Amino acid sequence: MIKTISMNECVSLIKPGMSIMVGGFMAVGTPEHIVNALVKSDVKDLTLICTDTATECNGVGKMVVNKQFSKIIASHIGLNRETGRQLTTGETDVQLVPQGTLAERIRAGGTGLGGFLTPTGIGTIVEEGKQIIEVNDNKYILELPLRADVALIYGSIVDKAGNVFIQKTTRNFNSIMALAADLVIVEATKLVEVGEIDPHLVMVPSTLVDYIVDMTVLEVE
Amino acid sequence: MIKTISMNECVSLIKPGMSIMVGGFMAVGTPEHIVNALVKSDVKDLTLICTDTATECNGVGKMVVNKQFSKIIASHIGLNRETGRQLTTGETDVQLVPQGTLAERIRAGGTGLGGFLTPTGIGTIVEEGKQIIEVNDNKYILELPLRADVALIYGSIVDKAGNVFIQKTTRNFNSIMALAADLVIVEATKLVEVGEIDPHLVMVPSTLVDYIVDMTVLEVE
Amino acid sequence: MSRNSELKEIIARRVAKELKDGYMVNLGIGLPTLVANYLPEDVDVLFQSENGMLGLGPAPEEGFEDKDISNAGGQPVTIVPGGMYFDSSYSFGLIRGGHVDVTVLGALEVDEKANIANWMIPGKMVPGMGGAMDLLVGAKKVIVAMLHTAKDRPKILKVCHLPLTAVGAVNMIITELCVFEYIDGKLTLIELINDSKLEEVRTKTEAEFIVKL
Amino acid sequence: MSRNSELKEIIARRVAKELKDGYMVNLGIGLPTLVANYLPEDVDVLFQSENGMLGLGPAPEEGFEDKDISNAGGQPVTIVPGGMYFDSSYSFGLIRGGHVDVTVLGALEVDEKANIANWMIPGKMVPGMGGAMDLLVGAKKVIVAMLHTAKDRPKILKVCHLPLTAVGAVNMIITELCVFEYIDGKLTLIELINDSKLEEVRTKTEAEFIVKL
Repeated sequence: MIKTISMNECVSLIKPGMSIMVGGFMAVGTPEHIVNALVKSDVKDLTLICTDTATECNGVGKMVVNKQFSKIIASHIGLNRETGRQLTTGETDVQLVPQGTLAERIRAGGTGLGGFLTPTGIGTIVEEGKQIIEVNDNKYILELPLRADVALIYGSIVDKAGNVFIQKTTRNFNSIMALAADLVIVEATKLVEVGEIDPHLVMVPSTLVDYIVDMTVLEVE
Repeated sequence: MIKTISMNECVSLIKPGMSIMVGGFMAVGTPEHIVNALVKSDVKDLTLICTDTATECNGVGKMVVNKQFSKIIASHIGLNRETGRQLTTGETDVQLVPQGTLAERIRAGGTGLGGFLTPTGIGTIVEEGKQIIEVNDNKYILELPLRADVALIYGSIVDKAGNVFIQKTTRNFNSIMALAADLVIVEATKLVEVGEIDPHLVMVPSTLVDYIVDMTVLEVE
Repeated sequence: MSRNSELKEIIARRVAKELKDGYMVNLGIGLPTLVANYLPEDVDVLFQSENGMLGLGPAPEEGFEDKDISNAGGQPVTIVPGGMYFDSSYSFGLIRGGHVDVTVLGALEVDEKANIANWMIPGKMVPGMGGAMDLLVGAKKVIVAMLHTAKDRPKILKVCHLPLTAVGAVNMIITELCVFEYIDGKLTLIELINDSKLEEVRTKTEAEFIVKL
Repeated sequence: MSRNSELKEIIARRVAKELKDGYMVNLGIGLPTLVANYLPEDVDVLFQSENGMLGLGPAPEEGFEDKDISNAGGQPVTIVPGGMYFDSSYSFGLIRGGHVDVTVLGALEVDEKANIANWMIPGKMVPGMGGAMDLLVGAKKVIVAMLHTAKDRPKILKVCHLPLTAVGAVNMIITELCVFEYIDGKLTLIELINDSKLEEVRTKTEAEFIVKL
């Protein structure tokens, strides 16, 4: 099974109206080349799920500046003024979610849970409109799972079957997002033969990855 | 901070009435030397949380034969006839939990969640006495977190600060149990200097580990 | 080879045809394990073992066992290139999350509503459900692989009598006689195998079923 | 050094005394980050960075940055021997699960009931809560490290006015003037620092507090 696709093919898979999860934390561990190609493609009306919107000139922040999102679900937008502006004017529907809750909602979406009870946000506006459940005299918010049409993830080393190793702090949301989307595309910084990644270091199994964009080839082109 | 303790010190920490989580799957990845020492110590009235009770002559199965548990929470007991016998006679309170639910309950106990919604067990006796919550027309069981007084875990390579690497399929429940107990003791098959384990391969951070039983020393003794 | 072993081989061979290239597959203990032996040459699947690995390989040669790599029965196995190790919460995350394309399990009873009972016989045998309840609920496709009857008594029933392992979870039943599929929620006979006759299937099946051969 | 920088240094030095050997510590962005510089020699702690590592080390020398190791502000950092990398769900599992012994955060407002507001000013600034809500709820001990007032207006109030980040979550407040602790749920002044006087603390604090110097 050949999973490598060109950047053009990758871009053609992202269509208006889709929801996309994008890995990365302040753009560290974001599949930056795919994001750049999406900026160029100018596809609009997307829903973004990403822990932050980076800055105006980094990661998904560039797509915010390019007004490609009609909805954004994130935990932090403070370092990208354009996101704040779009929130204030109402141009974009921005939903803020505590970061741990966001991670857990994505994990729940990817692992078949119907939701989970978290103490995070109790007594704050985060609990508004949500079911509160008491367990052993403690109050928890019932938070629901989150999934997306597409996950765009970053891979430090990817093998040709699609196994992914994501090094150091580039891992962040990438590995859990790979569980929670119908279509998973990985940007491979380095592509190796199957069997070259230590099975202890595989962070996304090959069967979850639909397509690989091989940057070693694209950078040569 | 010196965390290494002798096997005698380790055994003295496990007192009657305590609940213990023990890693391992059919005794693969069980801290077998600690278990052997506990059999010898004959400490009774413990609650065991372990995915299975192995066989009569393996892992925690030996402690079952020695009648050291007043309560057992497990997903499978079928390969240890003594557990089945104690269940049938009522000598031991045996609670059977689906394996995925057991793993998730331990993870919830270790990560501060108040519970989670799982589809596993709906329509079976597993749902008896539990709250059923409907989300988007699907029924889920609300399962609650599980914690223990002590976690006894297995380490393939442990550094002197307590960072743990657990190789191949010995990992199973070990790494999540380390999150969910008040006292965490690791049986170190190999002890190395701090910094010798690749930070990507640390599966239990040193700050979670209270004590290390160093088998390289004990085996020489 | 005993008569029973022959029948189990027939079942395993037929189940193997359901596995497609790129699938993640979990095989239960016993008969289902045999399926791995009959995988077509051109089909590449990864076997998931719920105790903590993807890419379960064949049993090692004697003397080459690695005590740190085992399957869900605790037996020594190997890992294939492109495999992965993980902890139990990730393992069941894969299972419950629908990332296992096919699971193959045995059963004591299956019924018209796709219910299955395979984890206990009250007062007689209470081994525990292990990972079966999660696999039944989570896997995309559940194939029950079993002998059609037990001591000549039907196992495919109108309604299960034993405590259920899961409700409405079964997609396909493969026995030494035939293949059933639940189509639009209805038990449907889609194939006769091993030269069996429709009449024989009818006799040995308590459940009502539609025939679409 | 500016007057403000001096005050922040005073606060950071005092916070550092709260960190004990073997602790897992999470420092917020800004003033709290300075705390790492004043750790006593004989105290070994591991700094947790919620973006995915334990064992946050000092910033690398210029030219030696590794773009794949960053802190929660996205700035290049290093990892110390004995550190660990993990994904975001594990990271917040550690945080929410009470495995972070101390977290140090800034605040816009704190009140008598240990409530804290530090994530938004309606109509003016909505950066998002990031990991702050989880840290406040999950860490064993929450230390608010901040200047005592903002533009001469008290920040330690009877009741927070801004949208809360967490309810009853704060354990200690350390400013350039003093240290408050919540003892039996009551805001208690336990220490004056930097030669400050009780009267000055009273003037600059709106909240009522007990004095136990």
